[in-house]
Amino acid sequence: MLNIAVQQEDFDTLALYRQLTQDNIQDGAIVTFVGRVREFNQGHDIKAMALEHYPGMTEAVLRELAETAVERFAVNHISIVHRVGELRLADQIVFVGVSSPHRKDAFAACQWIMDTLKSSAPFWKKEITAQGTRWVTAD
Amino acid sequence: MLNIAVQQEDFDTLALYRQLTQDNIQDGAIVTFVGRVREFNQGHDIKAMALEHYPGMTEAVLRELAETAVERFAVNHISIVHRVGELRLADQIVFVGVSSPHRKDAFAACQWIMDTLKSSAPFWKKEITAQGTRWVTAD
Amino acid sequence: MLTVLFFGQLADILKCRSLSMPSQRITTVHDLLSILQDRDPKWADAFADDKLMMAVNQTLVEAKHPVRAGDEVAFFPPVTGG
Amino acid sequence: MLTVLFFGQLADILKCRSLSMPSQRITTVHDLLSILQDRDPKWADAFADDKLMMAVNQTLVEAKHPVRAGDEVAFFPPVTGG
Repeated sequence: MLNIAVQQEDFDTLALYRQLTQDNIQDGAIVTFVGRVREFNQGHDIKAMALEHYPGMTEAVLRELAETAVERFAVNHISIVHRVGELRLADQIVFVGVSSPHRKDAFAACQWIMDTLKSSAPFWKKEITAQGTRWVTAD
Repeated sequence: MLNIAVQQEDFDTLALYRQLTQDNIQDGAIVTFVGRVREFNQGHDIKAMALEHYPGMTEAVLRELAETAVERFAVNHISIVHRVGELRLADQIVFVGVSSPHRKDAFAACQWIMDTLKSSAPFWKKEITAQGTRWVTAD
Repeated sequence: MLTVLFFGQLADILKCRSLSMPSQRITTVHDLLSILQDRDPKWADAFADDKLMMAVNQTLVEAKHPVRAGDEVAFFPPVTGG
Repeated sequence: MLTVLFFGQLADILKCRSLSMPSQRITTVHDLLSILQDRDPKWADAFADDKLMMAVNQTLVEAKHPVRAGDEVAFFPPVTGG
């Protein structure tokens, strides 16, 4: 099962976790990552954040990430959900969950998806601070 | 926040996730691991599993794991829950969740805790198969 | 014709999110970049950034990648999602 | 006196989960191991396993670790939790 979604609305972590595990008796290891808007990004006091994306390409890149992860690691189910639009402090931004028969593959696949998403999925963050808005620059 | 529990009853993944993130605006990265009873362990058809432990030492080892992880990695909150007693196919066995300002620390800490738990926390699994019971041997 | 898209800070700098242009004389993304840079000094600066990312038909590519009539070509700063 | 505990398959093999014994003549876990091995051939075999893990007062130790009156000493096979 590959679940890919790009959406404005918040996601339900428990529902996504259940989707990975229900009717799944082959996978003993489930690793999830959730990224959230945190207090200090690059030294600025964040009030809110706006996430722009490239509609169409975003979904295609996330789907290809999931398909490649299934080839590279012993993982059976993958769920990737990324939000766009305006987000506030502590809001959830991204969910990546994987299930595998093996702990090491579950960790490796989840981390590889996040690392690759960060460098190749077409999202851009703009921070809204007391001083105005500014685009976040890549590391 | 360090949350450590050894218990017979099932755990609520969403409640544990919320405990890691509520009132927590410093940590943008949350990684969780859930281990479950899976269909085939060491080639046997599992009906159920019994988990024995060393009461007292178990809790002490898990607490020390969490304390060491806080020193070794940039993580702020850690939750470790491990079940004991009889478990059935697809039941949850263990939850490890960590929150960090940094994605890499969150992944590294969660994986380190699981690896070290596997080699040092005093739990022993007995498999109940159609052929009888057998102790699981370490890798 | 080509559809050309800009995202993130690049769109803000150019004050442009998309444009259509004839595909004659353009065989690679690099050719398209040269034409965009010739529009005015601000565009020249914006496209001189060697960290700029580019995609043809929604797949990341290098500047040497071929471009054909009907393609959707996008330019954007390094991505910052996740 | 010492409290001595056994877990997992080791407890099944020994048919014993715990025992109390005098701490005289015992200064290390290794001394205790020798006494346990001398009980009977089955015990000798069980404690000859070099993968056996041991703990004093609920902390993992090596066989050379000191043992004192009142200590809780535990022996068990490699752990298989998680």
